[in-house]
Amino acid sequence: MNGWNLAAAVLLGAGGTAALWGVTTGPPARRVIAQNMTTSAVCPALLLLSQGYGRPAYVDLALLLALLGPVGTLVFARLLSDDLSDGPPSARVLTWTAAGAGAAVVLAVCVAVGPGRALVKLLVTGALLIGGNIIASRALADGFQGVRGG
Amino acid sequence: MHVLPYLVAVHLFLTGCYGLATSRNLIHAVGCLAVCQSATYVLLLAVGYRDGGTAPVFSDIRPGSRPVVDPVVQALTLTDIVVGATVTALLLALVLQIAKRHGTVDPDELRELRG
Amino acid sequence: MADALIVVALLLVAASATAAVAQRDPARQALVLSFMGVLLAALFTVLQAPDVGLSQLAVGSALTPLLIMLSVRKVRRRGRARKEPE
Amino acid sequence: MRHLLPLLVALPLLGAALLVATGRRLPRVAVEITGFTVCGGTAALALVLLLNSAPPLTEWVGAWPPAGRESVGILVVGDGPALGMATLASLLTLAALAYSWRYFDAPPHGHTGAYTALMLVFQGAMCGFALAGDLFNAFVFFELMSVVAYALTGYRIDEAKAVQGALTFGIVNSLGAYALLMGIALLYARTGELAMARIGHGLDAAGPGGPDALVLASFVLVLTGLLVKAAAVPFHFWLPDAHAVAPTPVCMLLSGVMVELGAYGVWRVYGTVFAGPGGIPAADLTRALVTLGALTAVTGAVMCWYQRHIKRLLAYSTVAHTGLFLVGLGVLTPEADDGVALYLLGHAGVKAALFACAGALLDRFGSVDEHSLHGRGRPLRATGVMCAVGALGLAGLPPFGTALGKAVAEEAVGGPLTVVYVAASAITAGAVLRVTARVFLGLGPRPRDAEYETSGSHEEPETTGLLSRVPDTMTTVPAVLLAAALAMGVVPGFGALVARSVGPAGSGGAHWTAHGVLLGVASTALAVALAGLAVTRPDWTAAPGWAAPLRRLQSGHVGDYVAWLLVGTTVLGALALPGVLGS
Amino acid sequence: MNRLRLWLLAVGGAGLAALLVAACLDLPGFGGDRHPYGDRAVHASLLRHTANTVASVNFDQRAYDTLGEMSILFAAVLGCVVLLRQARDEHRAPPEPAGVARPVRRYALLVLPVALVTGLYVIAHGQLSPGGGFQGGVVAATALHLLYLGADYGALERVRPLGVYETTDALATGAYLVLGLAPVLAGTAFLANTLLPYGTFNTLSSGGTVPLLNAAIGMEVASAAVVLLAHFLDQAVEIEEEHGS
Repeated sequence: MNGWNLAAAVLLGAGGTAALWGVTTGPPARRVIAQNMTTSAVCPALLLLSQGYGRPAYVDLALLLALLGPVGTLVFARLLSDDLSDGPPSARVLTWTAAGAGAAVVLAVCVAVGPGRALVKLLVTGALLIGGNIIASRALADGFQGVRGG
Repeated sequence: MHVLPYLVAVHLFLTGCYGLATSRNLIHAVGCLAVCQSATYVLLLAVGYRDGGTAPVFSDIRPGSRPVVDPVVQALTLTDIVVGATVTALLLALVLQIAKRHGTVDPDELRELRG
Repeated sequence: MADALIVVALLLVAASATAAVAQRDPARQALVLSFMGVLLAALFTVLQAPDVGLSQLAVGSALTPLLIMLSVRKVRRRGRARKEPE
Repeated sequence: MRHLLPLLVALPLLGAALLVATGRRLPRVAVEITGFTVCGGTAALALVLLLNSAPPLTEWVGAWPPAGRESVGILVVGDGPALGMATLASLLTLAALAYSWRYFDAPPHGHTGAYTALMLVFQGAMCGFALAGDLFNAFVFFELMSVVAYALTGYRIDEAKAVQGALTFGIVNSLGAYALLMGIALLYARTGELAMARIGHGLDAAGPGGPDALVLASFVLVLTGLLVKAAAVPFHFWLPDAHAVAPTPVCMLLSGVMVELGAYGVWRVYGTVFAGPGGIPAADLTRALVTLGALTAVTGAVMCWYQRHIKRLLAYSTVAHTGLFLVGLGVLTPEADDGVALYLLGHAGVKAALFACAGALLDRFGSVDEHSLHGRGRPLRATGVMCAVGALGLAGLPPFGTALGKAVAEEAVGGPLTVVYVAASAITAGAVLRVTARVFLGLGPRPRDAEYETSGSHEEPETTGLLSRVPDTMTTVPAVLLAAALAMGVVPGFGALVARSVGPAGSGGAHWTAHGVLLGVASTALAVALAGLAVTRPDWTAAPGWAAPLRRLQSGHVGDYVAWLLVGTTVLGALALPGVLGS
Repeated sequence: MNRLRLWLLAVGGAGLAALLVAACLDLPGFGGDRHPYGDRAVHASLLRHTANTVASVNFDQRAYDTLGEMSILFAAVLGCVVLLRQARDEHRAPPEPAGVARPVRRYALLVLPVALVTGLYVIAHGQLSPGGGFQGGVVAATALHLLYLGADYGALERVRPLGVYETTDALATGAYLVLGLAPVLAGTAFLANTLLPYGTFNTLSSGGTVPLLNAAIGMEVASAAVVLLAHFLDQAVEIEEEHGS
């Protein structure tokens, strides 16, 4: 077990447990935020795992999750807009914490990888992860007020 | 640790079955069926795992340099996931039609086919 | 020690499956199922099956929730349309 | 020749792809001719391969011949039973397509080819399942067969019963399929192989001391999947709900061959995987299959008798007959296998013909309800005659193919099980005769309605509006099917041919015996007597109190069916347990 | 809740649980070293110059299974087309345009091309790195639906000629079958990977017919997923029942 895997285990365990708790309890708005946080916890964990196993090929998983995770959250934001409109959730602190943690992980992995094609993929992943996370929170807060027809 | 993954698979299957049998909403029942199916993924991959192994993909490692896990179960699981997604879609389509024709998605209120 | 990762992922998957069955409302269940899909992908990664993890991500994180939520919306919309004329 | 085996799957699929790709532009006639040609071509290929199947053809798809004894490819087996089932499936699909010629309601807008394409995929899936020599490959085609069947069952989306039956069908069968896959995973863990024969070797090598809990669990799980398909009690609840509501041509396929493929799967998997010393001992399999089979036959027959929805009645008769097939397969003698093979072929023809007649009623009167149709079928003389003839075939009147198969199987199972055979076939045939007498002859008083039942009135016809006369295709097809069932018993040497195909070891062929003819005549007489009694004295044969709980079990609730499925696996495990404990 | 069902569930569940747990205890320990089929598959994959062994199993050694899997998807899409068709008593109502916050709209339009490229990348590298036709196809199809999430249904419908996707779905299925049938015409087995050169290990053109089959699957899955989602979207957004009927 190296440090990378240990960090991944901690991130997965703590983030996963917290997200599971959030996703199963409380009002709908909080659940959707927790669903969004799943991406923020698991995606960095996948990056750490790829480094820990010494397999650059595993980065594809993190890339795909960074891409599709926010899309999944947007689905809920769009189709649950009726339930969410009661209390627009605001999770600014949580969002920025998650974004910061994601950035830190991406940075650490980038430093370990060094310049090259793999670095580009990592940076794209990081940008998608952080951007998607913030946009998804934004969409939950005020993205789909009063969507009825489409 | 020797049997934990297998026991988790059993747990998933039985939990899904319990949900299916007691469900009050057909969309929920289809979700429970997906839980049942995830048992097969976990079982298959657990069967193919090898201690200290890595993925049998040789784009970034030299063949033979590290032990690899069983690729066959991974191919089987891939097929299984596709099957699961399509079956879910098809069953949801049927649920939509039930909602239209019966006006409910509660299996307790479907009283057309009896005896 | 690589086992610790597997144990964590397995336990989370088992817990989320239980939660998914226990959530009786389909929209809430869809949220848990999407969480479970991502966790399953993580489990497949630690079981050294990135190919399977990728397809689980592709299906579980966006496609299946979209299908379920669209069905929920259709059923609810019907319910509303029924009540309004009364 | 062996390279052509996978074409039985590939050709129908290619035809389906072609139909979907061009379906929007083609007129309906062109679509139906294409479907007919592809289906017929595949059937002809299956027949040619069947005639060349001694010695059995085997093919490693992907040209991976085994190096030493092991291969990484997929094995496809073309022996007599496999190609026989493939041929049966293909010919029956051909009959169903002929029956639905110009028959359906206008196809979905812009998807003229959809129905025909689905039927072709169904044909390919059934052929693929029959030919599979690899356990996972069998699962894949099992699932393909199920998926197409769900879609076809729910085809009439305007019909409330149809979509409900299709969903029940879908959930229960998918759960069975996942159980099957869990079983495959357990077998792979033990042996590290997927080809059925190699798994069998692996089990024998791993467990010289006999089976353990792992073998038992994999056996139970695999059999659960297959028996759900074969609709054995207590896995049978989905069948009446689905078969009663599917479009008639689809019913012909579901009842005629898909359910029987489940029984075939049990035979194939036990014979190649579990029959060795490391597998499940023969006594345990016999105990499990004969118990469940006899229960299935009795339950199916009783429930069949109390139906008024004609298609549902026929569906229960399929349940009863599958039970008889399972009993025959369970005794594990070559003679019984020959008998079941013949019985199955004859049953497919007769049952498909009966469904075709019920479909004619549905489209002519918009009802398949025995009570509301009372006497209204008089003008449909041809259909009525065919119904009666079909009922006699179901009872096993010599010289129908069913009678020959039933006689051979009865002789092989022997003893009290013969009673089950006679009773189940007589009761189901009696029910069909009763319907014929009431609907087509208007005999007897109109029966009273019961409380807990599914009525068949007010059904949507499957054609555009009600038909004023039954078209020729809808009378020709059942006539041809009945003639085929008759020919199986009459053509000299057919029984011997089937016996040779089933196993080279063989029983020396299936022949008529005085004993068999006598039993066949007896069950026919019993059927006629029952029908006569029911028509003249409806109160004597109305549902008694003890049958009510049995009928209540068929609640139409998918949760109940899932619970029963779990109970079924437990029962199956308990029935096969002694062999594991004893070793 | 029905009492009988709970009893049945308890009995059946307990029995099955006991059986399965007993079986688990007899299974070879987790992480064992005996995988005969797996080892042979790795060997065979390297012989045919396919770097991703899973792709080799899927598209070469057990390509016949993938044919079945593809047919399941094909049949399910066809089934959904049939089941979710517009019934006689329904009509279409064009949905009102939805209001979406500007950042979300910008994000969707920005990510859409990225997702499409990622999907194509995952498909193209299928025989080398993790991924393949199925994974990439789903990603590409999901990408298109960002238009629905980021804008509205009308925008999606404008870039989605459904007939084209349905035809592509069928043609890709046909292409897979034709690729399988070609070796039969050449006198060898169905789906044999013996006609094309195996190429250089770990390059895009390695593996004989593997990249071609992979591409066919990618096309099939992408168009199938689009068609599937289209019918669900139609139901959820456009199709309405006639009131008072």
